[in-house]
Amino acid sequence: MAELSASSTHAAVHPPGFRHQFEDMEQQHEAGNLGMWVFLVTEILFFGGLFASYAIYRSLYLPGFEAGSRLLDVKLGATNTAVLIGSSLTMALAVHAAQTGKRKALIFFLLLTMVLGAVFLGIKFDEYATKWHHGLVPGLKWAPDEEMHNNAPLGSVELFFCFYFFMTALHATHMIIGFGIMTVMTVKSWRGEFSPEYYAPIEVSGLYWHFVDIVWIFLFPLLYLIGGRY
Amino acid sequence: MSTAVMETPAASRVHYLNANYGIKSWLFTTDHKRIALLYLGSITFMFFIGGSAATLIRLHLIEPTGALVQPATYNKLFTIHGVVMVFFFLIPSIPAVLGNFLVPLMVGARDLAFPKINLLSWYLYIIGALFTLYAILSGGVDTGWTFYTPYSSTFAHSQVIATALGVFIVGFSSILTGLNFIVTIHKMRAPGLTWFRLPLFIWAIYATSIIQILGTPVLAITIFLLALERLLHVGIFDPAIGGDPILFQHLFWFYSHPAVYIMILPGMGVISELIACFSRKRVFGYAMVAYSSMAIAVLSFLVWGHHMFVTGQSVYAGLIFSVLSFMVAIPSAIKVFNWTATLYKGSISYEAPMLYALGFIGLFTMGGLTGLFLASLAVDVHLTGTYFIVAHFHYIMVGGAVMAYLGGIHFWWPKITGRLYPDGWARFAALIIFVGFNLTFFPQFVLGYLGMPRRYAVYPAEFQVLNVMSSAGASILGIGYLIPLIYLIWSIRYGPVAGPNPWGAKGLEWETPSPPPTENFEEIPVVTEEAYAYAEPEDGSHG
Amino acid sequence: MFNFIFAAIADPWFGFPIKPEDASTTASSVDHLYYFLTALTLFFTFAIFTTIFYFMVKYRRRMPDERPKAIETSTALEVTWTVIPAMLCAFAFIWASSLYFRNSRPPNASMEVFVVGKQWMWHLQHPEGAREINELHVPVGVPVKLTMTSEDVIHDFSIPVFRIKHDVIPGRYSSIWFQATKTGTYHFFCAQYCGAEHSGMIGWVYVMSPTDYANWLSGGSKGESMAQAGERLFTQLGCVTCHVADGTGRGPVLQGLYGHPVKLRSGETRVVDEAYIRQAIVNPNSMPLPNYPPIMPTFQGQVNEEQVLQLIAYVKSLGTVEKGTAK
Amino acid sequence: MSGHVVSVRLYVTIFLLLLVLTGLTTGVAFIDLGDYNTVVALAIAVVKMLLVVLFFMHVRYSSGLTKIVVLAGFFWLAIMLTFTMSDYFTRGWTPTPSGWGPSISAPPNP
Repeated sequence: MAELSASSTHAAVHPPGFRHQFEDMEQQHEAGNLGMWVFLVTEILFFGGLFASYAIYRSLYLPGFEAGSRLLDVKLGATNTAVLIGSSLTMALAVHAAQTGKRKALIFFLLLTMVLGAVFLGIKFDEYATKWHHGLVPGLKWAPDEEMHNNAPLGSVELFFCFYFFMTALHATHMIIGFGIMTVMTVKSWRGEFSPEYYAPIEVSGLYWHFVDIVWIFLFPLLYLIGGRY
Repeated sequence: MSTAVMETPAASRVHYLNANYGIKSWLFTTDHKRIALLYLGSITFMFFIGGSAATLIRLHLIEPTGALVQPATYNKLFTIHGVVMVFFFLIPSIPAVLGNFLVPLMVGARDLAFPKINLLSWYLYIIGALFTLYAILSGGVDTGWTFYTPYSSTFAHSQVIATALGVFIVGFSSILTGLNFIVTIHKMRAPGLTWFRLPLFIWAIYATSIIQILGTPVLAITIFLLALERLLHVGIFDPAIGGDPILFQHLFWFYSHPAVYIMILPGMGVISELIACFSRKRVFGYAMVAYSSMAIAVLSFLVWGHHMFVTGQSVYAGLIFSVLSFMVAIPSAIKVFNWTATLYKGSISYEAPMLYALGFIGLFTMGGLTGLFLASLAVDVHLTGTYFIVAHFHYIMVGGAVMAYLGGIHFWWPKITGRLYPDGWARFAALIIFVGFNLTFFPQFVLGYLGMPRRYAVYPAEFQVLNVMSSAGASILGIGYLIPLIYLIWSIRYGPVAGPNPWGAKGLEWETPSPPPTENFEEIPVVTEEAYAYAEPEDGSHG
Repeated sequence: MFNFIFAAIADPWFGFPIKPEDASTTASSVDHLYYFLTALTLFFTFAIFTTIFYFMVKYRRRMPDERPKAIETSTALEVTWTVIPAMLCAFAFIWASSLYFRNSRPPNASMEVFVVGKQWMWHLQHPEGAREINELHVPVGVPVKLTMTSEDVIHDFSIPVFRIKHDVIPGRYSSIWFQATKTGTYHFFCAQYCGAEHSGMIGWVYVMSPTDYANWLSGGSKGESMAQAGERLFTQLGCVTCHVADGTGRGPVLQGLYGHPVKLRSGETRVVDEAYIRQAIVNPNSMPLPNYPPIMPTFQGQVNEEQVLQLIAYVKSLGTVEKGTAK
Repeated sequence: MSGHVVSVRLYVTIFLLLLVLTGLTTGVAFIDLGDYNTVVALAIAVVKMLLVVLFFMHVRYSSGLTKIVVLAGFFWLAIMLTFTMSDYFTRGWTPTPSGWGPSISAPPNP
């Protein structure tokens, strides 16, 4: 990987995409990585506030939360998890393609990631539609039918669905933002801006996408599987 | 040590101010120095909005039945004073203005790691400020800057959602600034500049950025949930369906106590610089002061429960938070002792920045020690919710953070503008502010112990004497703050031209001409000596 | 001796009151800790100020290009001014926490008063039936336990002269206690911001001699006691149709229930205390019973907090009656 | 360049492992283990998270600084959780009797 050693003056030849405030590509790459990881830590704490409150209320109102969880469709949840893990794989393969300079594979995997992301969002909004139909949307349309009423306190079931919608909607918003990032990356890859020397943007958006996948990895068991489905 | 920079007159030399002109060159700049000035302007504007709310409050409290406004308007006044001062002045002031300007210079880099994100931070600040100004103009918000539920989510009839959105957005400006600093300090230090050769200002900014990164997102999610709850009339803090308002307080204070360390830590960094420069000595116990900054950053996340001793938080959790709140006071004490020890056998001069620094040490000691009253369970039961709390945090924030901010502005003003300000006026203003401050807030300690609650528009007559004293002090303090505004602006055009190092200070930022060129350094300097190496025998270094 | 010094210092200082009266048994103990911490603060502030002034004068810059010698940082000094503040903090912590635990335990034979905070006034009820707004009459020398809740937002019942205060949270009971030592009229405040008239929620505590208190109590409105008011509500709201004394009703028998453990459907056993009764009234199906269908409607919104307190007082009065004997 | 190139085969094996774990956690949810259901579900989720973080996000091959940053994120989340939980779980243990003490009516007339 030929890179002219930085001559004394600053006019050294650097690969495309080099930012002037850095000394060399190595420093820029590491800075980009560290920057994204620090951002992901803020996301961990951003979701963390919700997870902490969910954990506390779940321990305080276990029967209501289990009743609410039983109303969620585990099959859809499981397929969604598989879809998202698949998109994580395609994202990792995209980063691999960028590292090895295979432009066509990079574009293919980026598009595949976006397709899987779209499938995930499709399933998600279908779930929201069924919840709306059953009147399980706290605040907007809360009219749970009879069979659920008598065996669990209504207030805590409503609390459960508050958490269900807050957490999954926040996650879906992050998916949509990820979708936007992927489109930009696909366009840039299409224009051939990336090379084995300069593929940091792909790697950084990959980190973001994997993070969103990890959030769902925790959301799925905490929301869908605690219903005591036996 | 790179050779001394020749003293070409600033006017003929191209530097970051005259590199290019026009509104677009400012609104779309990615130069950290210009962004620092953009912040300086917007922060000073917000400071005077919060300050005018404070003056109206003090005028209103002259009479027990309220001299100026209706109680409902008074509630809006103290809320706006709180929100604007905390989120739009104290948190961004030193990191965004001095930090943005100085971190690349002190670290020996050409710019921050992510210049475009730095500009985005400023725009987020402006959008957040616009939301809050809209909230003020369209009726104001009357929930207090703490937004406690269920009042703020179900019972308040004011612009809570607009203010919540403003605070939500300005939070991300703080996060991105912190992110920028962490990556720059880690990855872009000049060759030879090891961690323990960094100026203590950089250590303080680094510790502050860690708090900004780890704390602000929790405030963002809490305020977001509050806004949702207010819109949907249902949510996780709503007692009607089993939600717990105390959970809101837990999540809010998880950020808001570390936030008070976001406000004071950069101030401590500035004071380390000022004390070292004006006593021409390396800061005593450099490593201890650096470690205490990091210790404060970590411990500040473990103490938030002392805000909730009487809110029905369990007694045993209160016990844990009380012992940790006592522990967090120790690093601050270490810093004060180290600053005082730095003066020993130094050669002290009393320019205006040094007066601000010495004032800071005195007032911060008072502020810090009164914190011990609030960490001890038995006394806090009597003092919480009273004016003792108001006095305590104003001693730290106004006596500490604002004095350090003014000291820092005065110290680096020659480097920022290339001009010197009239030192006589500056010293006079520093004394006025010190006197006015003490007159305003010391009576409030006594008011607090007498039991006068916070946020009262009308109060029993026996508290009037102390309130009038406090209002009198506030008028002096108000004037004290106006004086620097005048002579600093005056100095931009008429002030004597400043050389690259008017104070004879040590540090990479003083190696550049003032004002520095856009790319900061022709070629990145190599650092060979320790920080604050004033006692070097060879007097190669100038001034 | 100790009290003498403190009294001398803390008396109105040149005409300025610098501390509220200590009118309760625990007030002076809090004051002593406050004085210790004030002394600590003044000592350290004074020490720092004088050291700085001394250094500023002694080491002022005499020649413009003076270069002071570098000073080696001494770890011994660093250790001393870390350990000494740590020990002082530990001492203050231990004193404060033990004092807090001692002050927070009300004597068993305390007199009860129920406080309900609502947006911008305080309702106070004595079990004997006396009801007051923004006023509290108590006998001197008798420990009084305040049990408090809120109708709407978070308030905070604060009596400075007794050095006590506690937030009043909707949906929960919180309690504080005091034993007045001086008769007189003192302020109580709302110390947690609660809206427009937050500063209007000021009231008076009248500490009276036992005889005056007894006259006031009997002389006052000959209202029914809380238990009687609760019984009236019990029938008025139709509770009596299900909760029948001889067990023939659809709901559980309430006679002799108070204070005894009850097994819930989820297997958890809970003691029937005030919080349990309140939850049963306000949110009945959040605690289904094993052999009763959860058909009890919620009374949230139909009864305000004072009526809930009266119903609780009534159910407690049933608790003392032996099971099965109709009242 | 600095990034470590991971073989495609390893990616696919990690992917399959994640799918197996998803199936496992869904399956286990249908068996009544009482309280342990939550523990098992969380343990599997943590394992899946570690797989994604270490291999897909290359933390296993990256600098110590990145590892510290990741650990700090989870450590601070743990701080928030444990301290808030410490409040909720010890609320019942008040030193004074939780309900009202046995109340007496006003003192008898002297």
